[in-house]
Amino acid sequence: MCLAIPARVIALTGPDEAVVDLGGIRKTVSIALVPDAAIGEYVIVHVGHAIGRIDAAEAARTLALFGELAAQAALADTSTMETTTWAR
Amino acid sequence: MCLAIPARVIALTGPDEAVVDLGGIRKTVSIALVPDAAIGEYVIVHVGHAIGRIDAAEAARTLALFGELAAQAALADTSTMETTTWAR
Amino acid sequence: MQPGRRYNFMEFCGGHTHAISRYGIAELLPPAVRMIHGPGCPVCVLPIGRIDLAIQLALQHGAIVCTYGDTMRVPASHGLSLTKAKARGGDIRMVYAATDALRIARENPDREVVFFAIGFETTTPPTAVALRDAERAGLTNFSVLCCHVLTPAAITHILASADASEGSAAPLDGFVGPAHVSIVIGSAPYEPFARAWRQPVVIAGFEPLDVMQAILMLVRQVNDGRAEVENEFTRAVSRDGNRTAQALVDDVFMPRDSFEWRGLGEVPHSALQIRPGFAAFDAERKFPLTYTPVADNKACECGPILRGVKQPTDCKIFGTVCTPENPVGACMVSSEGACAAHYAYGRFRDIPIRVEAAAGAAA
Amino acid sequence: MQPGRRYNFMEFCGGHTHAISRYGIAELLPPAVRMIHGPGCPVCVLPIGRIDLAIQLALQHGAIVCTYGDTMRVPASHGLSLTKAKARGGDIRMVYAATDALRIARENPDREVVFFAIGFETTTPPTAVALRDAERAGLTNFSVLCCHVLTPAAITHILASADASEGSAAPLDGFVGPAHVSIVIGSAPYEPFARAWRQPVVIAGFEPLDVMQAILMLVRQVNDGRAEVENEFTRAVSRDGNRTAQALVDDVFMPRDSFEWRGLGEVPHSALQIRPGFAAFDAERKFPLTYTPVADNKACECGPILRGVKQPTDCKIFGTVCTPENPVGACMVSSEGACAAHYAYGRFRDIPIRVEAAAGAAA
Amino acid sequence: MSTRPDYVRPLDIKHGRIDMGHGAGGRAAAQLIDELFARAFHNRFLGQGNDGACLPAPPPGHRLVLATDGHVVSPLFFPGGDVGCLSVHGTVNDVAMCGAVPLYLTASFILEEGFPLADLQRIVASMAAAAREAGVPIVTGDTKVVEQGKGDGVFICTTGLGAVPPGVEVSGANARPGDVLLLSGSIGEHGVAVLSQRESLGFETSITSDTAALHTLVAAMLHSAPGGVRVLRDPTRGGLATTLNEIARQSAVGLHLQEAAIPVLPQVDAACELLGLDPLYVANEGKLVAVVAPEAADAVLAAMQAHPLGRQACRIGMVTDDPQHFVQMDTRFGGRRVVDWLSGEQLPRIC
Amino acid sequence: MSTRPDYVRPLDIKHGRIDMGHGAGGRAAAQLIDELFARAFHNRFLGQGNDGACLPAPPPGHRLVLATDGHVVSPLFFPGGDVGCLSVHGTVNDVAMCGAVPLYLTASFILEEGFPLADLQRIVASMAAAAREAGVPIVTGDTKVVEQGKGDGVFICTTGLGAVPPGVEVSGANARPGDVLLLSGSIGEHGVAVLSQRESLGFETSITSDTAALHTLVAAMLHSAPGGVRVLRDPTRGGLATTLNEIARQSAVGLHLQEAAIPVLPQVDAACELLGLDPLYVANEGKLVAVVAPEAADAVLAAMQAHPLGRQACRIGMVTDDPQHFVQMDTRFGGRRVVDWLSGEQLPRIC
Ligand code: SF4
Ligand code: SF4
Ligand SMILES: [Mg+2]
Ligand SMILES: [Mg+2]
Ligand SMILES: [Mg+2]
Ligand SMILES: [Mg+2]
Ligand SMILES: [Mg+2]
Ligand SMILES: [Mg+2]
Ligand SMILES: [Mg+2]
Ligand SMILES: [Mg+2]
Ligand SMILES: [Mg+2]
Ligand SMILES: [Mg+2]
Repeated sequence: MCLAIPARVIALTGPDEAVVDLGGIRKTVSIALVPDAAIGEYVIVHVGHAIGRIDAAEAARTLALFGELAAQAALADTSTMETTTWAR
Repeated sequence: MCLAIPARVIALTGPDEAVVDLGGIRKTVSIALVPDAAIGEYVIVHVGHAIGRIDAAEAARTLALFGELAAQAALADTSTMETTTWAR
Repeated sequence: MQPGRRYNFMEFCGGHTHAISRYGIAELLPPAVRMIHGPGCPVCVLPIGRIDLAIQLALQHGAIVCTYGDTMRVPASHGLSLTKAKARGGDIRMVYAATDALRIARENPDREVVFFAIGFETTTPPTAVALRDAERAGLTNFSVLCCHVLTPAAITHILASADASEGSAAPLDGFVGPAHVSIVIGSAPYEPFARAWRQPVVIAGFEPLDVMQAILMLVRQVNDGRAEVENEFTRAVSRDGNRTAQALVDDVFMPRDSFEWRGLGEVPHSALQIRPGFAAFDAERKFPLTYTPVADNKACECGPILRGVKQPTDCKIFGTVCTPENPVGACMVSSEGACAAHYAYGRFRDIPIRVEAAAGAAA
Repeated sequence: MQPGRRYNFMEFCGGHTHAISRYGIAELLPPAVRMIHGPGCPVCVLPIGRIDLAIQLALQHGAIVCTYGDTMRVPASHGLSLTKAKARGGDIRMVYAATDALRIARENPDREVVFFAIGFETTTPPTAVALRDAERAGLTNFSVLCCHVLTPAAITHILASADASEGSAAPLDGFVGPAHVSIVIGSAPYEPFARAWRQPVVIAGFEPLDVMQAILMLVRQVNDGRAEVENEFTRAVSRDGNRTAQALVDDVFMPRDSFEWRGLGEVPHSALQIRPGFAAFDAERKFPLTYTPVADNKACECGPILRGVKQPTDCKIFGTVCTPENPVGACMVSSEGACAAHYAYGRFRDIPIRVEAAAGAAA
Repeated sequence: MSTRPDYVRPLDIKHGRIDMGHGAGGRAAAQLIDELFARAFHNRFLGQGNDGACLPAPPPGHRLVLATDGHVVSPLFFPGGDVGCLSVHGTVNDVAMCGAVPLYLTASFILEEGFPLADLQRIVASMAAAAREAGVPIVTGDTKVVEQGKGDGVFICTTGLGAVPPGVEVSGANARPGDVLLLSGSIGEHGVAVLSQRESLGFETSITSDTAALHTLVAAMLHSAPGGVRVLRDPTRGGLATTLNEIARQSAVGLHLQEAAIPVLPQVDAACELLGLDPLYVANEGKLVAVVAPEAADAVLAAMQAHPLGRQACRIGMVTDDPQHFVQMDTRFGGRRVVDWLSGEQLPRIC
Repeated sequence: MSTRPDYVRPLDIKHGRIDMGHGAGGRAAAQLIDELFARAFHNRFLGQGNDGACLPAPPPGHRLVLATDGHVVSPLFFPGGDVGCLSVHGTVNDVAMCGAVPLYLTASFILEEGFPLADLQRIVASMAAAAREAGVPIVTGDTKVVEQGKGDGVFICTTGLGAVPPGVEVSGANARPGDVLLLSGSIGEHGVAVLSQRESLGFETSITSDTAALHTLVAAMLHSAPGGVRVLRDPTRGGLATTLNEIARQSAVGLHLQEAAIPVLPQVDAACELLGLDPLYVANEGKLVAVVAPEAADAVLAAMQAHPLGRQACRIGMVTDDPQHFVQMDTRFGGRRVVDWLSGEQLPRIC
């Protein structure tokens, strides 16, 4: 439930409106629910609305934690798989 | 202008309404303009309305006259043409 | 037939034009008899401005415009026609009868439905029936854009202009009178002008033999020096016509002071309008429409052709720029228009049938 | 992990269900950890009667019904669904955002446009924005059929039924808390029931690593005997949530006394309705609709599955009569429904991969 | 065409309707193909289940013919046929008009969301019967679904592949002055049968569409006078008048018709008068016109008259030398006129 | 296709629109065909002007392949292509996926009244360019016009005829356990490019459709390892997932994929996340998947990578023995799951 994705604000285009970038695609979204979102900031987008923001410091912390977890659990032996430059 | 065709009344189906037969096809038409059209009578049909009636005696007279005219004018030497049973 | 004499007859009615072309009757007539195509095709005489009104109703006012198939291809302003306006999103529907337009109005209570009514006295009574029925049913979304025109007024106008200036109208020796119009109005209405302008009139049926017979009767009148109204179509036409139809038309319609005809210009008392009692069903009152007369294409000779002064082949663009596929003038639109009929049926005349010598077999 | 101990965790949220299935996470967990799919797919919990209302609006009231793609295939009464109602002529349009429904209302001023609004606290604020904007714009042809539901009420209900009767609900050892719902409501609302029912809660993001990490954190709480609200998703979730969103929702919506959830039955204070001040935009007031509860298909185990008591494979018709192509119960509709997720992603478990001996090459 | 995946409940043909899922290429689409199309059209080529059908080639010396037509008739069902059999006959005939033996058909369906499965099944059954009767299997196909209001029930595009035996040379360009024009039967029935079902024109008639596959008639004609048949064409849209104008233009000749020789059923004539149409411009779907060498005319005509679909065959005119490529006609009244191309649509007229 | 009758004024491509007359089979239809279609597609077969095209047969020993597809994409123009080139590529590819050399195409157009002639010309030009580039001429065609609201601009049904050289045996039924699965490049671009243009979803992206004719790639593959290519298929509607399920079912095998090996452009991934779609189910129009014998895999892969349309080709999995014919996948997270058929339509989701 509640498909939402982080996207970077790249332009403020009107009252309550911003353009966000998400992996190279751009979409105009409503920022009525995060009115003080700033350019460069990451927001979480759901059904065309930014519903929250991402805390950069916390994100870095989580990333580090994931690194640990991955090491711990040896989740997948990806080294045996063929990958390409754009493998998702 | 004013494409209209003679058709025979074969049923009176409602106030101002009759079914006419025209060379084997049947169509419901308005008889609002010839309210006293009777079954068996020929009417002249235009845009879905009977607009007049055909006088049987006069029609016979015209037919006879056409016979004369055709003979007089030798209009077409149809004897040399191939015809079929349903040539129009 | 009197040797050396020429006979110029006008068939007023497009139906006769069609019969003459379709059955190749012109070919069968003696060379001394020339048939002149009159303005009796209601589509041909409809001025551009009236079609523009119908297109306005569809494109600007969002109305469903119902119309007979004949009017679909008539050229209007801006390169449009009802067919092209339909392709541009206008809700334009071909109907076979005025009552179909009523049905469409009943089926679309939240849309305005306008019946674009054209035609002579034959087609007017069915429109009157539709208006009467719409009033009885209390329909509020149905109206009629009335373009019904009157035959006697047009004939009088043609004779008047022939009288007024030699050469600007054809020297006429007589008229083939309309078949189906006369069923409704009877033969009496032709009597005044037959008398006044000393013109023989023979009302004829639409079968090719009717037309041949009527021409024969006209030749006889001319030879006898008579100018009477004769009736070849006695099987359907009486002196009085259809009184029921006349009464109903009179209930619903009244004459206009004047009406524009393509090719004839403004002709007084030549058309009908909807009576004030039926104003609620009159599209010209119901919608904010303004009629703008539009000049015909300069090259087009429809006017002189409709007045009987010229023939289609006199038009510089006949068959080249103006063709049934791209009609410039109205005479090219309906297959009964003088130009279309000549284009479709008459062009062979310059081309004899040749079969190579080797090919002797039968056909 | 404590030897011999079993850990039963419910992921409330369908997004977590999806992540677990799509990335094959269940396979990677130690056998002692069992994940129970909760009722956190808003499509799955939507009762038939609410979809029937939306279909009524389209087919009986002629409204344009706008809805998120997720609801299109949900089975309704009489073998219908929104997809099938559309095929029967209903004007039903998939939108990506509530604001698209507003645009459609503006573009169709002579049609009624209803937004069929579903979703948890994540999706409610965008609907609130649409209602606020509709009011500001003075739209008179736009309304919302509100089916927004509340997460804490549902979790409380599950815990209450687990408490009330052993066996009728699963013995739970903790919750993976919703990611995006929590962005809006914050982590505080989970605290009361974590305390009251002594249940550990870990709010998790939707990346597979988020889920793994959250499960690890739950295991630690259980092992430590703690029952706290922890937040794995600190990068987006705060204790207070999005105050702006909460305020707007509060302006426009208020709790319902009770709302039917598929599988859970009537749950008190578990959904929102539109406030009287916005009554003009409330489809339930604007149209003469009566809600008729409809019993689920008898064979369907969606209820127990949503309550965490059963698993998809416990349903007799799973994968035979009930498939994603012909969903019987709601859990088979959305790919995040517990049954659909298991059908699409989980069926391989009984089938080991076999490659013929001859074929030794790489893959 | 794809193979059967693991769906369980059969299609509800009686109450079901086409929805967008049937066109999405997944399980619903595969089920529709299997239970409706493949079942009806069943043949070994269709059963291959690949992106196309792999087929044996005709014997050496044959040339190939490809013909394609979209079928968009409204209403879909009309007296004497429906869009299904029409889509088989229309393309089989186009292949045959090239002098070829029709071998295989392909069928591409564009279905409108909401179309009743029961109607689709009727159409598919009619199509299957027509293909079976013609002996030309439907070897591959496609199904697309468009939203309601973006289609009109069913459109069917068929393509036919045929083989021209050595020695056969038939083309619209081959008519020569002196050649004889043959017509296989009365004209206008298809168009009138379809018009009779239109709500706003509606009239009752016993006229049925003449829709039929003409390839066996063509085979008999070609066999009766090797090399004698120069042009074959089926006067469909635009009617006999338009087809003859095409031939005149393509062969750079004139044509000279005898109106009295052209058979028209009285009911067709009556319907045309009622609607202000000319039967010469009304569509046929089971008639052909042939241009034959004068010395072959008798033999070809006899072969036609001996075939059930050519019993009323007749001579209707001849090919002439005419730099303007006019089609002219001696009217049954004895006059002469040009028979022109159809202009625009042929619309019912009031005057 | 017909020859030029005596109309005079050229089509007004700039301002004109399709009206019902363009489909009536008369002079307007002939003009549209001549000035728009025939002019763009020009080739000697089309120029024959008959009911079908008469074509030379392939050399003895070849089998024939027929494939057909209707093209109904909305919007008609999308980044990287339009319905015109798509209708060429789609059918050329289906012919190629049967192991055949595509030789000829037919095209059947269903036009909606009111469609701008300028747009039609753009589409036809794109189609002509695609056919020319592929070296596969459009040899015959058809045009129908439907009333406004009964079509959707332009539908194009194309049929392709090809020839399978002796020795080539390619079919969806030929996969065997142990065979290797190859994919010619990244997936999902076509579907995402089309979706990006839909009003209600609209997003900006530099993704363009991958639409392309794959027959030269196929030729290179077949040449690289005679007999080694067992199955070829283009993962169009329903995406890679559906295509693989078709192969599994048809060959009665299982398939085992490595998710990490399947190339997806980051933008495609992002768009799919935004819309709640799975790239495995998104349509492609210029990609193919091949099942090859294990001993041929290296050679075929090398041949693909040497071709411009296969530079990113890779192994994505293998064929297994599975009585349930499941497609399974090792996820990039290390788990395992079933990759099922597409159910219904793939609709954008919010949750
Ligand atoms: S040919 Fe055309 S332009 Fe000339 S008079 Fe006739 S209708 Fe008018
Ligand atoms: S398989 Fe279907 S019927 Fe059974 S519980 Fe799941 S959704 Fe309900
Ligand atoms: Mg054809
Ligand atoms: Mg055909
Ligand atoms: Mg043909
Ligand atoms: Mg296909
Ligand atoms: Mg429709
Ligand atoms: Mg295909
Ligand atoms: Mg294809
Ligand atoms: Mg394919
Ligand atoms: Mg065709
Ligand atoms: Mg449309």
